[in-house]
Amino acid sequence: MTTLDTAPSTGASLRGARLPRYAPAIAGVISVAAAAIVGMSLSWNLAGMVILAVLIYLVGLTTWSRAVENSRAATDRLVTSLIWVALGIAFIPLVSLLYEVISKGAGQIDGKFLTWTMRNVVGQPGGIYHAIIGTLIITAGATVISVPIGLLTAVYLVEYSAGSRVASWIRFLVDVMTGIPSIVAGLFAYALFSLIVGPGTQFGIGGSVALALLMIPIVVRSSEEMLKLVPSDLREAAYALGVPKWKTVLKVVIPTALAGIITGVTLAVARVIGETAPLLIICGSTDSLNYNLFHGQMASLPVFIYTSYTQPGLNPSILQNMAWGAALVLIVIVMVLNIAARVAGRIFAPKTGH
Amino acid sequence: MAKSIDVSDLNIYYGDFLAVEGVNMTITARSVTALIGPSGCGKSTFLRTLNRMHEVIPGARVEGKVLIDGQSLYDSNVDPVEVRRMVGMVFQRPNPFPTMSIYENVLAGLRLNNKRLSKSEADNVVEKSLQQANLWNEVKDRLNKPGMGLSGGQQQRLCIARAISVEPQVLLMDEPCSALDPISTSAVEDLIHELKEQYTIVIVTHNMQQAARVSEDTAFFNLAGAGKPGRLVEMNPTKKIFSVPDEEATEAYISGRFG
Amino acid sequence: MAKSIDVSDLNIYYGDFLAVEGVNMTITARSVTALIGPSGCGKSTFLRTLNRMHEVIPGARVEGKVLIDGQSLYDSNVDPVEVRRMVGMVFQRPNPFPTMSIYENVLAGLRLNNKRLSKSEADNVVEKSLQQANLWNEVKDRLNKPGMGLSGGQQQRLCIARAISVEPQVLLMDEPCSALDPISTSAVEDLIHELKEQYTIVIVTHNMQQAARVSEDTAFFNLAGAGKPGRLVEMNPTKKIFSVPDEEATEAYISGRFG
Amino acid sequence: GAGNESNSTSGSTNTLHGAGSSAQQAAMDAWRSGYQTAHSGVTINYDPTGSGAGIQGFTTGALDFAASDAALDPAAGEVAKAKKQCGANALEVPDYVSPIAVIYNLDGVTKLNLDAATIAKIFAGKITKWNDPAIAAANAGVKLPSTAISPVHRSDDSGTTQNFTDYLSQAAGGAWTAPASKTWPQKSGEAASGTSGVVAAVKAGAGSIGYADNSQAGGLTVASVKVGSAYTAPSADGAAKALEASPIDTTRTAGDLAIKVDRTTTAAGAYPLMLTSYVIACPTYPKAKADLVKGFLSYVVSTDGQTLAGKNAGSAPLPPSLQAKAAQIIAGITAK
Amino acid sequence: MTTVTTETGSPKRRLGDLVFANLTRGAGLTILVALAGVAIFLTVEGAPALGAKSADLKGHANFLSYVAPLVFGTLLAAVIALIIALPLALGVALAVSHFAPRRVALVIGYMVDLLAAVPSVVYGLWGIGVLGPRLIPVYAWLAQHVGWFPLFAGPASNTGRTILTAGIVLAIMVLPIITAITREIFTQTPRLNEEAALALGATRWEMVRLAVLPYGRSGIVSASMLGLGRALGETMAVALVLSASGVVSLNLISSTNPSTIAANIALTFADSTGLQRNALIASGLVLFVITFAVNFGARAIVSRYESGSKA
Ligand SMILES: Nc1ncnc2c1ncn2[C@@H]1O[C@H](COP(=O)(O)OP(=O)(O)OP(=O)(O)O)[C@@H](O)[C@H]1O
Ligand SMILES: Nc1ncnc2c1ncn2[C@@H]1O[C@H](COP(=O)(O)OP(=O)(O)OP(=O)(O)O)[C@@H](O)[C@H]1O
Ligand SMILES: [Mg+2]
Ligand SMILES: [Mg+2]
Repeated sequence: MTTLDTAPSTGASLRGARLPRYAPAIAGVISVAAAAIVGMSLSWNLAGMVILAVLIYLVGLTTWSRAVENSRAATDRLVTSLIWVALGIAFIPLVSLLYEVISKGAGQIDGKFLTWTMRNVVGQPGGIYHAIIGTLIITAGATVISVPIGLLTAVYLVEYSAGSRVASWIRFLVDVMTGIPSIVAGLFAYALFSLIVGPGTQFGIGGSVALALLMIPIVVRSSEEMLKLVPSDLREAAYALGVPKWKTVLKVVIPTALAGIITGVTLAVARVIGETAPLLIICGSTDSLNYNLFHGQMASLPVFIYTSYTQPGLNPSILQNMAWGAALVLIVIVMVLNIAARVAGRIFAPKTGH
Repeated sequence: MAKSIDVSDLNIYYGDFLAVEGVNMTITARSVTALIGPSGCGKSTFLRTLNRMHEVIPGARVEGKVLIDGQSLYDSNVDPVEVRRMVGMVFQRPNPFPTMSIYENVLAGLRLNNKRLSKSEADNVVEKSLQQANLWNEVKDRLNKPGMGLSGGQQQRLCIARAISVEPQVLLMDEPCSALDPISTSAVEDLIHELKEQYTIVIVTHNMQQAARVSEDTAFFNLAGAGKPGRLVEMNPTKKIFSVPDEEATEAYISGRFG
Repeated sequence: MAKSIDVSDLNIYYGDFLAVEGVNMTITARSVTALIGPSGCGKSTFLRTLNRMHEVIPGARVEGKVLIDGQSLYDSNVDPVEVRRMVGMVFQRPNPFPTMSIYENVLAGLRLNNKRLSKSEADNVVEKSLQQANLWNEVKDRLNKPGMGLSGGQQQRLCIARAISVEPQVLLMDEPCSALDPISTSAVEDLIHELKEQYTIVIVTHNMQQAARVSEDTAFFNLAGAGKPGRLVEMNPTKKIFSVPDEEATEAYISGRFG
Repeated sequence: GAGNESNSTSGSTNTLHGAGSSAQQAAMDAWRSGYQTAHSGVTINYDPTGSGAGIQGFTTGALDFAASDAALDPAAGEVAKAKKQCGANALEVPDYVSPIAVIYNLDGVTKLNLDAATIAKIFAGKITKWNDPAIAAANAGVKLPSTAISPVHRSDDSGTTQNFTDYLSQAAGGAWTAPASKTWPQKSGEAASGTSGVVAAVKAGAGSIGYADNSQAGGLTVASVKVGSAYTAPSADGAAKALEASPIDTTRTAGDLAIKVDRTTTAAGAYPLMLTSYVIACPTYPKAKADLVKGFLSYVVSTDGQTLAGKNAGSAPLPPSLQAKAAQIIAGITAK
Repeated sequence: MTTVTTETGSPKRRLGDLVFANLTRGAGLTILVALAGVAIFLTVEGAPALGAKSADLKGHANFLSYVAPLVFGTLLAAVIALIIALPLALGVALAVSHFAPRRVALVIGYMVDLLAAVPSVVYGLWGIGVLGPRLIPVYAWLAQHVGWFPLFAGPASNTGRTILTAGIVLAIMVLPIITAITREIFTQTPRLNEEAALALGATRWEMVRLAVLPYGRSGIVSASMLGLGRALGETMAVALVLSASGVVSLNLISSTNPSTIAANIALTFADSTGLQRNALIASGLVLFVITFAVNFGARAIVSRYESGSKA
């Protein structure tokens, strides 16, 4: 080492101080064992032992790494572990919730459940066909309203506004709109149609409008983010080919951002499809099938779940079990939408690899 | 029909920042003009004013005149889209359209300008353009693969193919070869030679040899000092610039003894 | 202490795609080795395996051995972080951290090592690194401005300053000058001359003259054909490569008569 | 289409829209189903939005009929508004009577006697332990633990709360000072939404006590309430008896059978902690609707209808005298 | 010398551009109109509540004293939710974008989507039926051992339906939103910057700190903002889970809790009439104003970051 006194001294050897590859596993086993011993001797419950094990793991692995490796590696290991712990914590409720919904809901689902309505069904299990159809129609209505408005607004903000004052107002108010509580959206739709159609009107399109109000800002924001991520190189390449701006936007910018836009729209749908409060106010509930978005009360899955659970009648278990079944169906519908969107997203995604 | 370009008293701004000052220049039709100068002196900036690409940067603006065959580029009734259709451009960094295949990338200019092409016409344009850009052999078996999957040099040649496929009358090139290997570079240089029979070409380059090889005229840009705007120091036939330049600074730069 | 590098039977993959095949190479300590070859032949790919940057691309992997001073780079108990600290890198495209000022960009590497730097030490490092990268004069009045505000060439020199500020033992450069003007280029070449006293330098370049000027050894990579993996055709002292290369292909490439 | 709906007519003119009392929902479901089954092609919607909304919807003309846990309030102008909407005095008859149970969750205690004053003090937070002397006094021989009492009330506005607080304010002497209200007037205790919420909260919390429609007390232990000198458990019969013992509000018009429930009755077997709910309609309807309204509401107050409600909703059938009067009023609905 | 100064966007526009530009501007203006509609309606319909008597305000003397405890509860629940959710969400997002192997990341991504797919009513049911009861012993323990701390003063709820439980449920509900957005931003971090950091010898975490987090900074703020917005306005889950008595209290674990504006509207709107309904709508307006204020603050933070990084 003649000239090296300026270079980082840790670089002397590549190897040297490094925990074995399976160090996390060792630490894991030790901390689980230690927690189990302590926990059992103090007769703790499982949750207590798990928490103790995680703490021992975090402290142990970090200390070990700090002793053997160096403080930067220790920090890296600590953060990595914390991230996995966060993941674990985040998934506890999900697992519990899914277990609950599936164990209570799966048994409900059969042909009758999916194809019958609740019309003339009293004191026995019926079906949720009317609610499924209602949810699909209302949400489709909301999507049809919100996607053009949202996407065009995003295009305006990213491509056309050029920092104008109107644009900064729109951007700002869209942010505000994301905070509109769903119940306020419901009140708005209720009042709107009370004025236009008549007081107390309840029908599906009202729900679509309320949900669209909730969807629009999400669509705008996510589309805006995605459009902004399109490199300006690409716009310039198109301009330099003599392509007018609007065509550049339609043919180059939007296709490049399409995957992200679709994902954003799906998230928006997922966000609103389970909304209960506005539909409770503006769509009402019925136990019969209604295909007409513009006339008559329309059932929807969330409202069905809510009313079935909170007003289950004389034999509560029947309707409450149906509520769990409907919850499962609702979740499945959203997941199917999600997967469809991912597939679509992949189809439209910019291709890079081989 | 190739066009000559006249630039007079051109000041170029980014917002309040004056990037390039007082350029007067005449670019001959059917010839190659090279722009050289140290990094940051405003070569790219100037080049982009020749097809009004400068103004797509928010806040960017110009003062002065740019005439193409006597027509002012910046007149209020001139459509920048028309300008850019006539004055093509290849950029410093390759920028193929990521959603399009190699084939579609080449055709993008025509397709987006609403040209209805039959399949065989389209095939012809693609093959011709890719061959001119010396890329055909490498990609002919994967024309439907995404353009982004190519290496940097391949991507740049794809962009050149895309620019020439619409047959512009002036072609602006901003260091088109800086990411290319010598083979591709010399292919592009050959291409430039071919194109200048019909087109007016303006090329920014850092490579003196390249400037000497391809251009009839060379313009030398320089910064008067740190923080000062870039300006045109000298414009002369390339032969003269590289042998007996008018300005001291030019000689210093070209010979590698600078500032 | 600079390090020598021994590569044996190296195959480099992107997923299932074999990009570079069967490389055997010895890189001498305290010298400059140039990698040349046509676009897409895998120079960048190979370079990135020398500091394990290759493996940050999902699916990318290598087979074979890379030894630095006899220590295997790909051993299971080797920490890639250590490797990269010891083997610095400058990329083809400039990549300053967009949220950081020029000053912070230069210091980014040192700050990671948890070095508590006094203000004056930091100032010294920044000035020294920027001066070595020939950027100091241009930016000394705006050290606290974002690094992204610089021109392409300035950005690249900033990245070089950032890489050398941590004083690595090996320095990998992937076409570091492709976006630089001749002045900056020759400054960087001077810098390379200075650095090779202490460091081992591997540089990818498209510029033959540059390879000839700066390097002791030159490795020529080529594609055996379209769709085939890249491979090392010849590695020899630069003088020999540029005068009497062993291989026909090398001579063809260097003299510009190719394939 | 749905497996069980051959010709769904939701939204056509053969449709009635009703809304209001959520307490009546189970009974309404049964009535609608019964009527729709017997008259195919008819759809009767009922939205359990709550009594207030039901009355409001009715007085603004959005609904064909309303159901309410409280009779139209003349002081609030509801009677006048309904009259204006109908063009004549609105009809109002009781159609649903149901005992409210005081439910509790106390390990080892299966039988509990409480008087109104004690209930009031418990829900007001003045009695906080289960072994409080006031409770012990009424439950000789029962081993009461020292568990803390956790009273559970409705967090949403409800007719059940209205009737429960009405009972407390009438029957608990001075122990309950707040007037009857559908909003829970105290700021202490556990709050839960809906009858099922209260039931669930009582089930979940050891030492809890709450009030809920008797039919939905499902599985929980139910306290007996002091009436006169005896302790009476909630039952349909008892509720009917208490209703019978209560006078009809004589200040009302002929078609208005509003009842002033006497919470302090001492009639043997009566259970005055109960909810009385009404159905409200107009005396005249457009031709297309008149028969439908008349037919459906007649069915509701008929013996069949009341029995069906008893079976499906656990309500008490109307006492015969009241039922006859109600049927007569509804029979008077005519077409315009 | 004639000097022509050209601004961005020349006077002459092509027809296609004109149509498209106006179409997009029209869409933007539609949003303004809709929002104005909401604000105007709430104001007009809520205004009469200022003259409401205590009978219409659940015994409160005036509208302010009626709405103040609700505002308190709304903020408390939302803040609890955000405090719990933000670190978890960032952890999950980083796991997906940079820490987990690709396959695992894909699975985690699906799981998060699944979490987002669960309707709020179901969270409510789960909160009452599963989470609340599980937390009873925790609350009892807290009341016993850290009861001196005002947040855990007790007496502990014996059903677990406290504001802390509601906050946890809300946290789980906003987690997918924050995760989805931050994950998206994190994965968009330019490779060039990540590689620059790695090539300087950064560990993975240091690379994240150096390249990923600064790049995603404004994204994190806006994601939290969206999360907070949802937590503030979430209705059904709170209405179901929370045992709300309308008190003002920082005690997180008792059965006597503040209510939230949204839950209060949901629970009493249907059965309200006249001035009561006006008061509820006015409280909706207050909620609207609160979300407005929160977003305003968040915007200010974001724009300060942005101007700081560009300068
Ligand atoms: N978008 C921009 N906004 C503000 N200033 C800019 C912008 N682009 C370039 N500049 C500044 O304008 C000046 C000229 O930059 P330009 O990119 O034209 O130089 P160049 O001669 O092309 O350099 P290089 O050879 O490095 O590409 C520089 O000082 C640069 O910092
Ligand atoms: N991330 C990647 N995924 C898959 N294939 C890649 C990737 N990067 C490069 N390749 C392929 O690997 C091969 C070698 O590419 P590389 O970028 O190393 O070439 P190069 O010699 O550096 O070219 P250039 O001179 O143009 O930079 C090419 O065929 C390229 O298409
Ligand atoms: Mg440039
Ligand atoms: Mg390369």
